[in-house]
Amino acid sequence: MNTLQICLWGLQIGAIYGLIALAFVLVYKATKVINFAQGSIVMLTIYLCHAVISLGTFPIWAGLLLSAGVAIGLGLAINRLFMHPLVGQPLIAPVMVTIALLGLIQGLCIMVWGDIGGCRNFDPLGISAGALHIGQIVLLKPHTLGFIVTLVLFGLCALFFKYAKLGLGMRATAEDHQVAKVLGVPVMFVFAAVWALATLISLVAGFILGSMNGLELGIWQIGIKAIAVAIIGGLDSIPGALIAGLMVGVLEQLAGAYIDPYIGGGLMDVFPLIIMCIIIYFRPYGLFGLERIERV
Amino acid sequence: MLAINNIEVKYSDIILVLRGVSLEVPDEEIVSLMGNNGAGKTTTLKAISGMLATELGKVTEGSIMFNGKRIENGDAEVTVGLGIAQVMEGRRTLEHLTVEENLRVGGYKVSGDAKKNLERVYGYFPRLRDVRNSTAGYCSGGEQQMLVIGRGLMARPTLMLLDEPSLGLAPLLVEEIFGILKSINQGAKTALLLVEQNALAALSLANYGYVMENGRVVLDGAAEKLKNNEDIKEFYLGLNEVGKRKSYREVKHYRRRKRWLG
Amino acid sequence: MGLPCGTFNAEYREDMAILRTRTHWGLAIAAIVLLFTLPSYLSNTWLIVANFIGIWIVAALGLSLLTGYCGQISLGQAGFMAAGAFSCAALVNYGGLSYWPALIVAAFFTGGIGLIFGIPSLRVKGFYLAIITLAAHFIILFVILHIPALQGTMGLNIAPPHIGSVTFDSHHNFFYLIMGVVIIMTIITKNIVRTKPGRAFIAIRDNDLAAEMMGVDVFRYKLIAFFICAVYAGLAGGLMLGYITHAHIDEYPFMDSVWCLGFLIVGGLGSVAGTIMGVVFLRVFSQLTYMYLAPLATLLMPAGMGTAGFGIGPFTYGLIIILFLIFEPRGLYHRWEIFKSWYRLWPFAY
Amino acid sequence: MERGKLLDNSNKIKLHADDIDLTFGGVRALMGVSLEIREGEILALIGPNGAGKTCMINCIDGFYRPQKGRIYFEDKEITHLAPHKIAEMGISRTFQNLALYTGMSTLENLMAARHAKLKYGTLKGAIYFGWAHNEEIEHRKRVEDIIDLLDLEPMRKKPVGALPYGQRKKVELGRALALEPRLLLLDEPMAGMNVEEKEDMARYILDVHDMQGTTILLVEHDMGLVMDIAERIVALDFGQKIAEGSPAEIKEDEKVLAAYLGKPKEG
Repeated sequence: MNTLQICLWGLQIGAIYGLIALAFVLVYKATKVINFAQGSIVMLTIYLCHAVISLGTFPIWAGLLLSAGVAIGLGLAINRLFMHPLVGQPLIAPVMVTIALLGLIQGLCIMVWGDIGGCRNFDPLGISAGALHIGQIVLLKPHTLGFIVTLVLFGLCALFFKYAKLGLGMRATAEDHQVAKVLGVPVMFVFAAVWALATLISLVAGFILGSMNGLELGIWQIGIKAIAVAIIGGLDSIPGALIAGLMVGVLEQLAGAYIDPYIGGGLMDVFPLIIMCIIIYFRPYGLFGLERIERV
Repeated sequence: MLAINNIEVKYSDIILVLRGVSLEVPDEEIVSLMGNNGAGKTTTLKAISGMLATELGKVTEGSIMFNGKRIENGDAEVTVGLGIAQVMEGRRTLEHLTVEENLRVGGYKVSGDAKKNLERVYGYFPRLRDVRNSTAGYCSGGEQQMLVIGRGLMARPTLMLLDEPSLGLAPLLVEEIFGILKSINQGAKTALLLVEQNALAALSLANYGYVMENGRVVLDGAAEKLKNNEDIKEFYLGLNEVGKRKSYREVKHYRRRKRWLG
Repeated sequence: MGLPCGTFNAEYREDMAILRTRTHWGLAIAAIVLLFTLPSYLSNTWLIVANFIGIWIVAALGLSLLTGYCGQISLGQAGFMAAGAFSCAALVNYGGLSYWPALIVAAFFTGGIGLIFGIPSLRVKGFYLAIITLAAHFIILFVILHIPALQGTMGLNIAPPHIGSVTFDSHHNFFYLIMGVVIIMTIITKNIVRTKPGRAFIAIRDNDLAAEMMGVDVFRYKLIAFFICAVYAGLAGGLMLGYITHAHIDEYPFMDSVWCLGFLIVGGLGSVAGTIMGVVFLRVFSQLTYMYLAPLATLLMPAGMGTAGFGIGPFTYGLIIILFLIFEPRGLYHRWEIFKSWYRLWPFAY
Repeated sequence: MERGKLLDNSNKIKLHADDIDLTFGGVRALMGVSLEIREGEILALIGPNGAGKTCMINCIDGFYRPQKGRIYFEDKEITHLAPHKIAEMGISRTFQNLALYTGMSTLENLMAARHAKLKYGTLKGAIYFGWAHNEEIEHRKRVEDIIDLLDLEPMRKKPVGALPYGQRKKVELGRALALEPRLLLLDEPMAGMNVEEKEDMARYILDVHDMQGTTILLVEHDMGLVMDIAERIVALDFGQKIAEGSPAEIKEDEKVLAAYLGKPKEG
């Protein structure tokens, strides 16, 4: 394998990390809640999508649309059931809730879809096995699709935040809850919208992950990497999430290709975390994050 | 237009901040609210705008009427829609948004032509037009103050609550901003409730003034009258005549011991 | 803290004691007697549950010092336990030490690892730090997996520990060992909490800037908290090794780190008694879930679908923690305090 | 103790801040401010909101690092020391917006402030019996003295999070005193208090000053109070020193009047 090929794959994988990190960053920016359950939410949305599609009596696009609706409903439900009751509590409470949600959702998935060691096929678009050959370089179809979708979604996000009224409201909320409220931005509605958007993005990411490798109950672990990516990017920076995602993807693939053979494999799983630890030590607010001034 | 009737405000159900405050803001007038740190001026404004809830505060007694509607313990988002805009203390711009985006957020509740609304604000603050595309956080203090006032104006309020607009600004800038406030009051027919430490500046602008201390209104009157009132000086500088008040040095030790025994 | 009616302290010495009245002493002794006769009432199943409770109490007490008292959220306690278990096993297998010295050395070795992951606390705060500890969990497991001597996926075995002719190879014997350790560690924790380091921890938790300006070397005490937390985890890991005579990374999944934090939430952050209550409550609950709820859930699931029996555990755990966070964020300990304050005034409950 | 005794060292310099410049967040908070606090005096620092009073205190106790200038405490430079080192040297403070350890009781708050004075380490604390126990009792006695001085007995074991505002302010003063400071920085100790509480607080401050000879730097908005209890006053405006002198002099100072009342406009 040549380095260019590895880098391209890294970019494609990294785009998915970036996409999940985007969901994570959106929630963090608007609500200041670090969503540890992000990985679990990706897993749940995609299992739900699988369940919806498996009903199988309607065309694929309807299935996807329905799953999107389910995902949005999930986001709204999380916000209403678990986040809303904690308004006014110290920040640690909702964050702890997301940590507990991580387990709860996993448990739920195991209960409903668990079959030990099993991996379900998931390929509603029929692209899992496909590959594009460009000269020497081989690009797998789901990965390529994921890359493109990610770029499109980031682009849409950028437009949404720049021009849409709700987008502007979200940015205002992200900056300062009090100011946003005093200017008439419906902060609680923004919270709900952000969760819905995050679960929707989770669904897209999960859909691509599923098309890559099928469904299995370890998918949630990608959330850990996404958190690392979000932190590297600076937690409150949307472009940071994308850049950090791509960067981590490439570095991880390179590490997998060139270091793993010497140490017996598995480095790819922790490499983003190691990068994160190093970066966070030297730049506590990530690569693109905003430093805050402390006052007494 | 605005009538506060004997309100009491508590934070977290225990800390009593306002103990029976009453004040009035008539249509199209400028009213100034003065007093020391911690006197309860900002809390009064928050009680009006409905921002108390974000700090676990609550109006527990009394009422706040705005154009005949009770608005105490209301939701800030709704209050804005009624036509009350609060400009918070400390030039709280949305730092990473541009000046124009800041203004657009200010007009969140207003439907209709945003362009025209923006132009109107730029009319009052020509300086903001020049920096419309720069990031708000990098603007100078004076521009930021203009920005937050302009942002409040975007909601097309009939009553603006201004919290210490002169804080930390150089005297010349204060004069400029107060000049603009005057023209807003006259041009847009907006009533202003102005919280200020800078008493003389505030009184030169306002028609009427209230002085607060320890969560109460202790003095009020027409601006002209207050300006010449010796008490104002005392509130701000403790320049009272000797012998009028007991010195803090003379408070005897037994004063507290007495309480201890009793 | 109050005392029963009519009891007063005449000296600071009395005022500062944990057990202040004869009733307190009586209750404490009775509790210990009850604890040590427990094995004769418990079935084997529940004895195993009790032993795991003991091990987790040790780990949770450490986490309580770091998270509950010092305010540094850690999501890596199970990782540190793994480090303790494997280093202890390695010391026994390759270092020629017997179990007991190995246990002590391993605990302090784990403390050292904790220090390494505590260093970022100099610059990183709050949830950022929590995420570093989360990374710590995975990095530790990764390292363990890649040290050939630790046998990777196979794991390491040791012989059951013994003192003289007593071998701790039965649930029954091990119960006494674990409870002995739990009592010692509880007393040590209580002592740390009520003295200088404990107050420094709370000061850092409640207001780190003020603490720094009131003379607490914040970074140093954060490191001490990380060290102590990891020592407890190492000890718990070593005990786990002694109990199941086997060290394997599958024994220390990431979710256990999460549940360890859950013990604190359910019990009440920043309380030693609460920590113990949290562990007992959740572990007993999970056993009951496993015994009664799981078969029920399996029965209710449509045939051929899912593995309700396996999923119900984490599901209910997560649910309980969330319910506590929403409805009783101060945890079981707070309930206990309310109960106690009612008792204290009896019969003059006005 | 009579005040006369303290006047002997009144020209000895306790703390000397020289030409302090502080910039943060793009704002020049302090511009070349120099300050001398004399041994055993009560010096008040006044000025309108945002004048840089709290910034000055933050510079002295090491929380902010001034970009320029040096600070000497008892002839030793402390400009670049860590805050906890400065606290150990004998400077303690109260905070404008209460910064108590809300999870601890009043007693524990005060004991926590004795941190630097307690000699035993973590291990001895963990064992407790013996060394730590005796030291705790000894220091408990000192803390009880402060509790007695400030009338904190009724709330000794109440968590401070549950105390009313005025009491918390008092506990904070107690915590600062528990450090046995030789220089006490008080940042608006009477903000938001009623007259009764202010009188009590003034009494406490004067008592501490008289009984222990503690040098005090006081930032306070209530001018009447400042004029009464301060021996010297320094006025700041826009990060610059605009006046310095006795209360009587400050009362008459044009610049101070202008800073507070604003320039009266014609008409």
